[in-house]
Amino acid sequence: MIIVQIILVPIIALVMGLLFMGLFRKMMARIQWRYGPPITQPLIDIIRMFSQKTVTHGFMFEAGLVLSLAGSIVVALFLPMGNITVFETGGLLVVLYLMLLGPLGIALSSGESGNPNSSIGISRKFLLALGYEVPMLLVLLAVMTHYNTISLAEIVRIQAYRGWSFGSFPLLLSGIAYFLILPAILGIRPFEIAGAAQEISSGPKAEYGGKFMAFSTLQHGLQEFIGLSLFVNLFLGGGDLFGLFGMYANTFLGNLLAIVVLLIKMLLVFAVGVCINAAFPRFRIEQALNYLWTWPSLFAFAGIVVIMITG
Amino acid sequence: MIMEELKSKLEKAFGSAKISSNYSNNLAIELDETQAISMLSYLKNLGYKHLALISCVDWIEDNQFELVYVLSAYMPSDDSYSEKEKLNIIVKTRISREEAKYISIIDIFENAEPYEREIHELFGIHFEGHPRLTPLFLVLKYDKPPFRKDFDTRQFVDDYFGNIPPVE
Amino acid sequence: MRELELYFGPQHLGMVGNFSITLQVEGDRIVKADANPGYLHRGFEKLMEQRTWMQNFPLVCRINVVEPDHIELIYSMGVEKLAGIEVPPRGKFIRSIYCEMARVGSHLFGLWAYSNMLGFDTVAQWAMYHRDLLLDRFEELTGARVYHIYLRPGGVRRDFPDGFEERLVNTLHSIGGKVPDYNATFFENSVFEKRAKGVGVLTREEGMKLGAVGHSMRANGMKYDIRKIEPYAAYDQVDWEVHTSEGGDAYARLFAIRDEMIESVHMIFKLLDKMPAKGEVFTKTPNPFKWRVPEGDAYVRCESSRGELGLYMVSDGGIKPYRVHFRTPSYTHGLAALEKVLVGESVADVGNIMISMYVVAPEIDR
Amino acid sequence: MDRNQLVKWIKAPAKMGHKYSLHVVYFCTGCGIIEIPPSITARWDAERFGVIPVATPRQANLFLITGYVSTKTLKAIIRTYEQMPEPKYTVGFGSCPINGGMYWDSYNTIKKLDKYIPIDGWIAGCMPRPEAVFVAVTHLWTLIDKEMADGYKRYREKYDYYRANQEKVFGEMEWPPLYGKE
Repeated sequence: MIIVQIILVPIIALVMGLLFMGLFRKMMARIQWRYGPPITQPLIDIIRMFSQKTVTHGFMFEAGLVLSLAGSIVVALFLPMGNITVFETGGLLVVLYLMLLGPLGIALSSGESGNPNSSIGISRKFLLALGYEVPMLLVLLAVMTHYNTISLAEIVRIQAYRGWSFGSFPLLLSGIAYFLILPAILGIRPFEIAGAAQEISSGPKAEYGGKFMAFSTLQHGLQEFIGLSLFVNLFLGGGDLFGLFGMYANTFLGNLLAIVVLLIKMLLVFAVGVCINAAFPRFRIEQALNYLWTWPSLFAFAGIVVIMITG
Repeated sequence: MIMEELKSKLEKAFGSAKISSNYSNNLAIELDETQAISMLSYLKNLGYKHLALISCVDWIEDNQFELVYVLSAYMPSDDSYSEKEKLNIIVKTRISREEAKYISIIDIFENAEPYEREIHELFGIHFEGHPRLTPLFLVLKYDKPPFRKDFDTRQFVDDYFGNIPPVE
Repeated sequence: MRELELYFGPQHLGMVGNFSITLQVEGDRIVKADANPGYLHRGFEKLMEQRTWMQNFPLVCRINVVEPDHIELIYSMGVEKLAGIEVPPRGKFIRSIYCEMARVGSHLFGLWAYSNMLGFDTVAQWAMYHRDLLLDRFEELTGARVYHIYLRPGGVRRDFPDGFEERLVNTLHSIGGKVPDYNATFFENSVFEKRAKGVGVLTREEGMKLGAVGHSMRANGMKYDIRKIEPYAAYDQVDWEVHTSEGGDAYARLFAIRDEMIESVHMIFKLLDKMPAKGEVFTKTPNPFKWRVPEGDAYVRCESSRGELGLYMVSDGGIKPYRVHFRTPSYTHGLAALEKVLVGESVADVGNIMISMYVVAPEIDR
Repeated sequence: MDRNQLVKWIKAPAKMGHKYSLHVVYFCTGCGIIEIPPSITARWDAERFGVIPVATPRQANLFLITGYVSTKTLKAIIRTYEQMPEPKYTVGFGSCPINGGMYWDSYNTIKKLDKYIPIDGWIAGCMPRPEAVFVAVTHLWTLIDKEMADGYKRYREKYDYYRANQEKVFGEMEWPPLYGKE
């Protein structure tokens, strides 16, 4: 059974990642008074990229990308998918550490290419990560303290009978903090800084062509999946819909429904993200850090103080 | 009005200058090459601080290059317009075509830099005191600077890029 | 920290037009900027010496792609000045209306480029859409979307078609009706303010030293506008204002552009009201193949959407110009001022500054 | 348009991918670029057909050469073209790359672009309207379908010819030949 899960969960994650990207382009087009590409356009692009001949810049150029993609897939395995969590051990702490593998692999890979745009893009990426990691750690700490567990699956289960943490008082502040840094985690505007096409020729992706570009696109999709999934699981109750499907618990149908509910929630959150993306230009990196270290950090800090007091 | 004043003032200061105003708002001053620089700084002190253009004309029949400096004035205050800004002063001086060199006016007008660089490239005039007379526009090597009148573009195109259709 | 050499352009999403800047970068700061033009050099002024006065019209408009109309205007004005031709009153009004339409279109293009540079696709798409509506009117009037070749020495090529005024007013209303939307999404956007404020400052003193014109000066509070200083066409016959802003940075320049655009639309309405209903639109000129323009040399200038546009023209009394030299606003902005302003700024703001100063590459190279 | 025909996708995924994912190098080579923003934005919206501009040549597979090519630009064009991964397509946009157009006697623009890099199709006119870009894209689809868009193959096979022409203009070139002598 676990083998089926290990195969299925990454596939769902990848498909969702592509769907997010397709949806992103379609929604942006509609906001901009356009018809927009078909929702399958990212898949078409990836098919095209895989069939192109490419130039490699050395061993690390390839290995870094593989590391990044593999790292992201492993993270997806640690995240609860409805009622299923492939690897429950470790929980949030492991997720937190593995999430670094994605950017690290990209950095190693595009650093090898020697393109100055890439190196500027990477430095921006890490600075941005530095920016959102502070409030994110505080938020996770608050959640872990409140629920007295580090297991994500456990947190989702508790939310199913205690109510979503985004709606409950002590975690509300942390939830807001996480929501404020979500665009930075997803890398959408106003935080589309690392891959800013008009400034540094799409940054780390500048030297990727053909299959490398395809890998990095897939990795980007996974990154979005992970960011959204973490948010939904931590604050919006994961695959739970007010206990509506409680009677199907632990059946195949119940698991399926939970997954569907989770994905729909993610799509809704993502739609809000797209609207934010459409309404803002991008920050400069120091402005982004400035922003991330003020309001979200304040909310996160207040959140953890409240948790400490109320217990 | 202001043109007449300026004319008499300039005639007093520079006796040899030929000053004419054949067209409305244009004041053309012809000088010999030794005096043109001092004329430009004199005009700048009078308030004509905006160097609009440096141009060059190749008078091949006279065997001379003519350097043309066009000056005008910025407004003295923010929102009043006077006759002074209306005036375009064209300072012209001729230099020899064989030994084409002149003095750079970057010290007087900072934005002369790209203009002089361009003229150096397209006409082959050397400007003394210019910090970088590197190529600006062209990558090909031309046997003659291409804006000189004796540079035949059609012949060049024929040689370099293949045939061109017959014309005229 | 290690110094990097960064090529900004010519193949770069942040580069509008074929232009290149070589940047010396230390971390995210620019320590040296080296403008590298010439990718669009066609030697116009040389080519024009080999064509007759009228044959040059298709050439001159191609000097600036974004706004060919003012280049046509300046060339016509130059020929008129040398040959002593007067433009009939209705022709003058049509010229003014045509140039203001061009200014609005050009500024909308600039808004596209600028918001695109900040990664603000949404406003970029809107601006481009509205520019297209205006191009439809141009197409109706002149028969072409981009290169109109509508002006000629002595006036304009033909009169307005039937009902054109009404359709023009409708188009302008539909664009002007969206100004509140632009304000809400773009000009009052806090992120835009953060990105543009204090970036690319060109102070008044520095601007005067570097020969800055147009909205770069108007962003410093100086009402420097050739349309007021040396009125041409019909600009002295209607009431209008020069709008300025303070600060001299990209933010101020963008606001100067916006206000100028709105003023242009109002000016078109006023011009349409005051325009003589009937009359000639051009003065007859001699046979273009035999036309000899009298000997002389003159400098003419007009206010294009980017600033003072000048033309120095020499005629030796022949059927072809002896020498023409365009003084384009992008030339000093792009080569002299940009190199100074960019130093000390962040890499992220290169496109931001360049577009806010409105550097159009083909104008530099000619 | 056969983008929605699943059978074709299963039969020849690579070909269909190339057809419906044309990523354009964003390179404003000439004045033709003025009609590219309208065709990628709200009014015409080229993204409907999968045509979008991308930042670097590595990610692209279509090169729109928009307008006249001066010698300095030609150098950049060759470099950009050689960086693109195969298969790649080039379309000359406007009259000027075809035969020099109105710059036929200019000393700094090259006249016949297909002497220096292979071109798969031309769009005539000055300016071609945005609709012409779409016509060109649909023609390119047909060419890709029939495997006639083989510019990159020609470049590989007749590299000596192209390189000789390039060297005739520039003299010595700073970079080594892309394809070695076989």
